[in-house]
Amino acid sequence: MKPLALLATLITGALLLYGTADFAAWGDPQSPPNRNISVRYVEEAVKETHVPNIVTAVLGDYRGYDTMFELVVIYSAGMAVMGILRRRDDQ
Amino acid sequence: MRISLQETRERIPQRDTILETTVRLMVPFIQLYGLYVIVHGHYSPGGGFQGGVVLGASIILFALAFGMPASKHYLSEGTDILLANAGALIFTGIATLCALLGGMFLDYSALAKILPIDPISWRSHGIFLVEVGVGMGVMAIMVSIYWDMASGGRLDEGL
Amino acid sequence: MESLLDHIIAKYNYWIYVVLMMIGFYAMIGKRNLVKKLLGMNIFQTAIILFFVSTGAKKGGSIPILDKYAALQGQVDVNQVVNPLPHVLMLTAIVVGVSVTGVALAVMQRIYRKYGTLEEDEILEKIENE
Amino acid sequence: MKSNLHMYVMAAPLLTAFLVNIFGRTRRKVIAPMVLGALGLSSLLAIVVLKRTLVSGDLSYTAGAWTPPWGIELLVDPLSALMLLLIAAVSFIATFAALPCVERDLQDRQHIFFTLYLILIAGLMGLVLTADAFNLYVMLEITSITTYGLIALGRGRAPLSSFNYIIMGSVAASFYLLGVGYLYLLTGTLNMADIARYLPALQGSAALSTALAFILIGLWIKMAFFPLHGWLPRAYTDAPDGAGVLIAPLMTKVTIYLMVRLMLTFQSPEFPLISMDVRTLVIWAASIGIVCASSLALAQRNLKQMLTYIIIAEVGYMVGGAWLANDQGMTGTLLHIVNDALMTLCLFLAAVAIAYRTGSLHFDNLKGLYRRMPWTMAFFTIGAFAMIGVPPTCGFYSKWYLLLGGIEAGQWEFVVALIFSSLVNAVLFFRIIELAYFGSLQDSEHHAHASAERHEAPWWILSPLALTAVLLIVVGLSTGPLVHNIIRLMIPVGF
Repeated sequence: MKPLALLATLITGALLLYGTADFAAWGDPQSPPNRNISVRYVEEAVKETHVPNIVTAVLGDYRGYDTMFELVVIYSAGMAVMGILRRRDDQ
Repeated sequence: MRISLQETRERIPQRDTILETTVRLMVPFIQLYGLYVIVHGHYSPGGGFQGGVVLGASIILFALAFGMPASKHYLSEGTDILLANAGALIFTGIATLCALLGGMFLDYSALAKILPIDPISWRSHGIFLVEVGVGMGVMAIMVSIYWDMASGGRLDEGL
Repeated sequence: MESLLDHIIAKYNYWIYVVLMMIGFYAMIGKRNLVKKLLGMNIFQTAIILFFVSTGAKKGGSIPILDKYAALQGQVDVNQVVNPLPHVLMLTAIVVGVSVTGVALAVMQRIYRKYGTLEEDEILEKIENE
Repeated sequence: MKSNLHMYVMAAPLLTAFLVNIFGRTRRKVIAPMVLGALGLSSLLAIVVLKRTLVSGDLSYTAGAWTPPWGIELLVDPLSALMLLLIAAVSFIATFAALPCVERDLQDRQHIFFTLYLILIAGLMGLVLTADAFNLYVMLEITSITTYGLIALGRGRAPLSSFNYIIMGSVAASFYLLGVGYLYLLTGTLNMADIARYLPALQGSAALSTALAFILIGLWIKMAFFPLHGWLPRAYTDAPDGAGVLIAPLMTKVTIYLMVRLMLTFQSPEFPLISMDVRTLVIWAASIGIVCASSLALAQRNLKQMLTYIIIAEVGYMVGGAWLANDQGMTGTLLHIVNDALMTLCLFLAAVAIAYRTGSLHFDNLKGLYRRMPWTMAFFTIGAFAMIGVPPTCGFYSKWYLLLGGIEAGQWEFVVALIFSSLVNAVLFFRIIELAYFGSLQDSEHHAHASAERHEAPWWILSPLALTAVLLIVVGLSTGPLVHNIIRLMIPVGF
């Protein structure tokens, strides 16, 4: 079991490192994630939402749908914990 | 697990003046800071999740120092669950309300039909309302998870 | 050799995250203790958060909180502000990680109450003897 | 065209989940009407949504009214509308059976169960609607967390099964997220259609292959594709009966739909995602998976556990069919997603009905069931025939498309695996039918006498079972319109 797990880990790690070869160097302002859709967030978010904190603007509005389900995730976790632990049948 | 818990209780005296006084002093300030983090999320790092966790931490600290029954006196179990549900309902309710008012889902500018201010300002206010809901929900769920974990679901005493 | 070293230095953030990821992943699938598995899961998630946040970095960039009036007049230099999107995504991922950890801890508490141990082999042995 | 209807389909169970939690805590009686009302409403709306998309075409929708690459896009086309209707209808039918089971098993936690249950349904609906790669991850986690919770509510070794599922589910979601992160680094966008636009330029890049590999492996773990299926049988067997009837028919099928959706989005003439060597590998894995899972099903002595292995074999059918990369195979896969959800629902409902009356699903316990529960066993037989693939039921038609696709692509190992699995299914189910029909005749005298009494399952479980059994035949007979009016629209020409 353990050698197999080690092998799987090494393969996964090697595959992930192999993939990084095509990426831009760290901190490059011209890399695709920094120059594609995020530019509009930085330039327009304040005009479009009147919120100077861009992270809040994107979290609450542009990607508010994600945030809504994020709250639902933590809510379901709380309910699941409640359901799992509050039982009287098998003490 | 029960045995170790009892041992701990025998070793540490039930009440500790220094601890209780410190916590009593700290809790209001922590809560004030939590509220600040929620409402000031538009202008500084922060927002509903972060502020909600800080608020939850204040009540958890209270429960650690004074025991679980005292913390349940402070924030009852029913209120806690109501807060969690209300927080989630505020967010999803606003989202659905936007759709019902003729906008798209979560399109805060549609709320201008209720209170006619300009749609872009409504986006800012919509984010704020939603963050308040998030803060309430996260605080209540954090406290509830702590209660359940600490007492093994019995909610009597625990840590 | 030199090119490999250059490669590592230019992209050291990826190497750090991959090493962390491997530690976590090995703990998740290789360890037989449930607590260690859960710890591995947390390390794995932290590695992913590091990875995402590092993608948003810009050399010389400042925090993505702008001066409102300057921004309304369009006086924002994109290269001076780090990319906000990965931070938003990772806020979501952190919350998801916390939630999964909470559920896993609750499940573990039930397992411990029922079997009195958190070693997977011992639990399976007890189940077979039932 | 602007329409919010599909959002209401999803919002109805989501909002009701919180209301059930508030009001159901003190008054148990309000839970059933609230849950059934919400799911009934969303089923009705889903029918309207499907009709509208067929009349007026696809609808691209963004939450928050932002233009697509910046906001989160939701896509309503005939396929996702069909899946929406499938989820709403299956959950509506399953709820009837879940109500009495939950009332018996989890008296004091009914409101928590149904909160999680409704959020799970909303999450599944969100999964089929979304066209955003990161939103898909969030939805995947919603369905996962609620499923962990629902499974851990069960008895016996359920917490351990749930924990194993948590570990495997987290690996799956993390792999998917890593893949999305790599795609984001390469393209700088998270919208699936937008990503697809950048892909042809990135052809042959190491990072792109890594990203796609991790996304696919993540989804394969989640859908229990053969070598990665270890968590599924125990998790589904140990789940409380009320949760099993919802999770078993829907979870794996929705994940397969996601894989198909990603394949259809990323595939283009300039970017042949389904390259020859990977394709052969996947089809071989699917064929081996089908054969192994069917053989493992033969070794089981518990009805529910046997059904879980059949689910794994069916996953092999659909993954293999999708990767055949021809018209017939893809049609068969999409049709089989619908059919398999209904067949699994029918068989699980029958299993729940039997467990409700007899308490155990071990094969020894099934003897003489035809006399004790004639209606239940009659509907079970229809479900079994569908699973084997006997003509008037729907299982036959999708298998037929899959077989044609396999022959057309020249993938004979897949064809052989399909036929082998059908034969094994026949053996499996006829063994049960024989036990249930003739079993008590060989039994000792007093036992036969006691078990000869008729003791049918309660109406709440029997009527959804009857409805599903009828649906199996109705869907089977309307395969033609289903394929020509909905499924064919989705498959690009010359796929």
